[in-house]
Amino acid sequence: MTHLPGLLDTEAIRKDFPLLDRTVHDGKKLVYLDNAATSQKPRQVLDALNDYYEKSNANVHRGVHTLAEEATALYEGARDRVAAFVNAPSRDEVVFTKNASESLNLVANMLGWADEPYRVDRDTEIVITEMEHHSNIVPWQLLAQRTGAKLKWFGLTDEGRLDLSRIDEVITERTKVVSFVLVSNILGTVNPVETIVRRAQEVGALVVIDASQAAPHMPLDVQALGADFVAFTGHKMCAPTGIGVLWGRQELLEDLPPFLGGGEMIETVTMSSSTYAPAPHKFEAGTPPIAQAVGLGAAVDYLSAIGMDRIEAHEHALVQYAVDRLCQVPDLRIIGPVTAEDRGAAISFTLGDIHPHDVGQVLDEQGIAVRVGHHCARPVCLRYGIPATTRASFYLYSTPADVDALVDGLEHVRNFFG
Amino acid sequence: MTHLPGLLDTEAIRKDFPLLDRTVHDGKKLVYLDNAATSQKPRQVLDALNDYYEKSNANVHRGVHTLAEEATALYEGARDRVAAFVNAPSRDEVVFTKNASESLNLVANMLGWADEPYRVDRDTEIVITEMEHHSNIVPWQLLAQRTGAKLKWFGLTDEGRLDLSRIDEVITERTKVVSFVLVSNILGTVNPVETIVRRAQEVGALVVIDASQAAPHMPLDVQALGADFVAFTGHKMCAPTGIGVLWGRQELLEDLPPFLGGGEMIETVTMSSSTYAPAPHKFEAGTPPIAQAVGLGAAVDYLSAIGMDRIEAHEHALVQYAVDRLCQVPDLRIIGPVTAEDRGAAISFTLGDIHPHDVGQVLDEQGIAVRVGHHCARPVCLRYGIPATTRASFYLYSTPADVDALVDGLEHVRNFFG
Amino acid sequence: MKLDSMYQDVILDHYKHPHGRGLRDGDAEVHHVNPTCGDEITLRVRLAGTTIEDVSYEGQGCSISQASASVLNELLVGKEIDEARRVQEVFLELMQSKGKLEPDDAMEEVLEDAVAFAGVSKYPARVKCALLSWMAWKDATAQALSQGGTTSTQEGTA
Amino acid sequence: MKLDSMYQDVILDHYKHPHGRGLRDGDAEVHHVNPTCGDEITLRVRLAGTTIEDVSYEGQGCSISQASASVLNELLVGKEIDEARRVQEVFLELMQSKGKLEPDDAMEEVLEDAVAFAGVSKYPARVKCALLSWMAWKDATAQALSQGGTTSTQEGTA
Ligand SMILES: Cc1ncc(COP(=O)(O)O)c(C=O)c1O
Ligand SMILES: Cc1ncc(COP(=O)(O)O)c(C=O)c1O
Repeated sequence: MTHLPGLLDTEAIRKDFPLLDRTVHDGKKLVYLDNAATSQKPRQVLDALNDYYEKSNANVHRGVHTLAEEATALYEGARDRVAAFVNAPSRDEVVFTKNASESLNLVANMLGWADEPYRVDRDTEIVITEMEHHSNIVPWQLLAQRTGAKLKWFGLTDEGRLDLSRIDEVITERTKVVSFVLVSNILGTVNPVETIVRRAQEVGALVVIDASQAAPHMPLDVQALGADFVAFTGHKMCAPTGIGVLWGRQELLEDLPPFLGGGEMIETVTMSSSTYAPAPHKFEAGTPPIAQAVGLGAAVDYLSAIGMDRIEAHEHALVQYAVDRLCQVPDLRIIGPVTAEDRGAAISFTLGDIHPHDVGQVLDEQGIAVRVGHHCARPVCLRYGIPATTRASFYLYSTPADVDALVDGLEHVRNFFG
Repeated sequence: MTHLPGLLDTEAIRKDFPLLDRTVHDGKKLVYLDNAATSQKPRQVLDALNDYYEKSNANVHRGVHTLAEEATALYEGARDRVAAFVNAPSRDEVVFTKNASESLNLVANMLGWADEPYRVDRDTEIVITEMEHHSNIVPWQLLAQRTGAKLKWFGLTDEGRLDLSRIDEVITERTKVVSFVLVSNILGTVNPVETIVRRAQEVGALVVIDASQAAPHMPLDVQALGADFVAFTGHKMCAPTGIGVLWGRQELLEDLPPFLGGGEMIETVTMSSSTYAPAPHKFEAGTPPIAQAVGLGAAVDYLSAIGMDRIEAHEHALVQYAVDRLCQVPDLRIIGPVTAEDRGAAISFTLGDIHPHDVGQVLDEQGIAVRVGHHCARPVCLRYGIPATTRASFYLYSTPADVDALVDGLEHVRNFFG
Repeated sequence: MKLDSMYQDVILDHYKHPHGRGLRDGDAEVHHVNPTCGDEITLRVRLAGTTIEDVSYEGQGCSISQASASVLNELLVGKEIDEARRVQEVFLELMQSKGKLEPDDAMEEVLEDAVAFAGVSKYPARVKCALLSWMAWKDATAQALSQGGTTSTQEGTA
Repeated sequence: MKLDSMYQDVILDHYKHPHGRGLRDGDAEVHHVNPTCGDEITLRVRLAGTTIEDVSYEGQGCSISQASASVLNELLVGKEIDEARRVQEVFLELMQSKGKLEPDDAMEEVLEDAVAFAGVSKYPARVKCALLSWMAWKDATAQALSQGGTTSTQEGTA
């Protein structure tokens, strides 16, 4: 066993995750390296779900009966936990959505329907980057198409970093909103928030941060980020599918118009007009993902008990080790920073001219689960002139042995197609 | 024990629902009569969720590894099940959303952004009814505000039915869309679909049906309904929270523009423009509610195994019994049809001038869970000049003994405030 | 019986025989709604200098919200605004205590009949009912003071 | 080893030594994309009356999609359109069989090297790879016929 400084006690942690015991293909031990796509769930989260459904399940907010009060307390309690997890100044700034994609679409739609000074229209510009996940590209393309606003973006350097050399020309007085990813899901790059936020604030643009690959892996402090909105998604951070988060600054959530209309989000309704509840409820139309929020609350408790700083250190050590070992695999080219500095736990690479699909298939046969394709970030593949990548991504339960298995597996791939 | 013809074997069924064993307030047996708000979940559905998370959890659609293939097969298998459950001509007509509210907002937004002949704009009219749930009012109010279209609605008769006497004046050549509830969540009324659909088709208007209170309780056949879109929600039909369904006619789903943008819903993306995947994926941006869809599939299996026609008969018998018994409670006034014909399993009422909040509180103390308030259908309360109602609503596990407990409980309420 | 801790006789009394109900002349009028249940109140405040001369109200609601408005009228009419504000703050504190605050003599002296609402604080869904009229009063008083006496209507949330 | 059922030698051979690769003159051109993995193919069909004179192609993709295009070229060039369509249908049937169809002699006669793809049909995520060029060919042929020979580009989905 390889020992690296900073590693967590993965032997203990892995016991919490029932799925990690699984075998595939006739008894091969599963090596799960697809954490950037979704994480596995600890027993503690599954217990919280079962407890909710077996003991307290009811619709929230509108009942005086015991179950309804319990369900409401659990749901709103999850909001408190998430608010604390990201150091939100107020719990009312935490909006529950169905995933990060909805969170980002929510912001784009709010800004499209907003009054001045927020309104995005044909005289304004939207800025994103070339390393965004499709979920932080398409909503802005749609907004641009529908409002006539201009969509601009930061390109990438050969090293897999944002090219901010012309930042003052990209973000200008016409820029209404700048939306960018904190940690890239394909390149692994951690972006320089401060530089971008400073320039955006200079011109009075709103800042949206896609923290989908950050919230699971490092301490997240929305106040320290200085952004106006931060989006992330539950399923990548030990929580159930079906829940996402949008954090937004209180006065913005108060000023901006609603997105989806329906039950829960209203103050009073007549046939001809309605008034809306205060945030966060204004943005939570219909029966919310109650059990999923409860699960997210349990996930946040689980992660916090271990410590986000320790999880970050664990992954940092592992990425360092993985980058070093992968660099020794013949014909392997890392797409993204070839260092562990300012780098998250997802490592994309190509292997000679063996197509990632083939790489993934042969690895799978050995029990190693990696993701292959464009990882919902096709512009990055275009930028680096490749059709796709193979991506290995780690989490708190990943081990040096997982990295070793991957490296051995790649050797096998090379032989297979050699 | 009261025996009524047509009842299900509730003794056996109730064993499937762990929560129904619960007691409240120091050992009082729970009498759960809040099924129109949300249903309880059978063991079979919880097992499906746990199985998914413990054995096959992965992100869908983009992986070649074993878990990803299993998760995709489970998720898409749930789509097959739901398609069969509502007799959809094609599985590709089933879109998974987060709840019925999102489904309805999805339609409203598609029509707002659509090209002709579907486009809703200032020269067109939208028709709803006065008995809609807020989730089928507010999306259309927002659409009307944003496009300049005119919002019209059918009023209600004193008996709690739709007033269709002026149907030709309400639905006209200018009408682009007619959206109405199949079964009212507050009045219990089952609406005459055929009459409305015939008139809508005459003028070429699209028909949207809110089947949130129908799908859990009766056989649903989207082809027989003759509608263009049908929306419903998982949590009211034994499935988890966090999942809803929009069924739509294939050619409409093909022609209409997307709503949320992001991962999963694209065909190909460049920085400046994108093309979209065919339906249903076009409307499923981001990581979908995977586990919740699997749970919905299990719920649909569970309900189908019992038989939707038998569930309908069970509830019909129970509602008949409940209406009869409630009519004998002094000062009790049913808001909605005072008959079991064309009537769902939700019964709203007032009790003298005791406020529903107080009714609900005193019932809760006896273990009886009912809902009180405007039930997200405030215009109905305004229409009948009442601030709120108390609502008891039944499901496949409800029994005549539950009705008896309610009637006894109401007697206690009258004494308490007498 | 636990229910008795919420429905104290004092509360039921106020509910059945409300004090000062009905709308009379005022310096400011507000309309507040509890969106979760539809309870509504229209409330007017009339000031004479810094003294509360009248609080008149009309509304729809449960026993808790009705009784609470009645107690408010009884407690605040005739008081100086500053003193009334202190009463309102103590009442708010009690209601937000989740049943964990045992009113002591000092609190009882300030709140009089309103201490009877201590039991309601255990029921989160009902706390808003108890607070509806108090939030409306606070809002109306602020308006009466800032507008120097003009009557206005506004929607707000309890 | 199970993997060998997918990566048959025939397939790896075609992958390493593709037949007819490269774009040549054609009556119609299509561009198809597999959105789940980004595989792409540009494919041209040249007809001589009802005979397929050439199928030329260029693209990016995995061994399965590349080998499949090579096999297609080998199998269909020189065939009558109707016969080629029959081959395409049999191939589609095989690929959608989820590994449950054991190719018999009759099928082998029709599909020749293409029977080697039987193993791929067990892997749902890869079926689309194998079908990409075949769908493109079907589309291009339809266009070549309907347009009576004008060249065009269009986006489609495999
Ligand atoms: C008739 C009706 N329509 C729509 C809805 C909205 O469903 P959901 O809250 O799951 O979006 C409900 C339930 O709350 C309902 O009863
Ligand atoms: C960087 C990034 N942004 C956004 C998303 C979208 O998250 P979701 O699919 O949960 O909406 C993902 C994950 O897929 C991601 O990695």
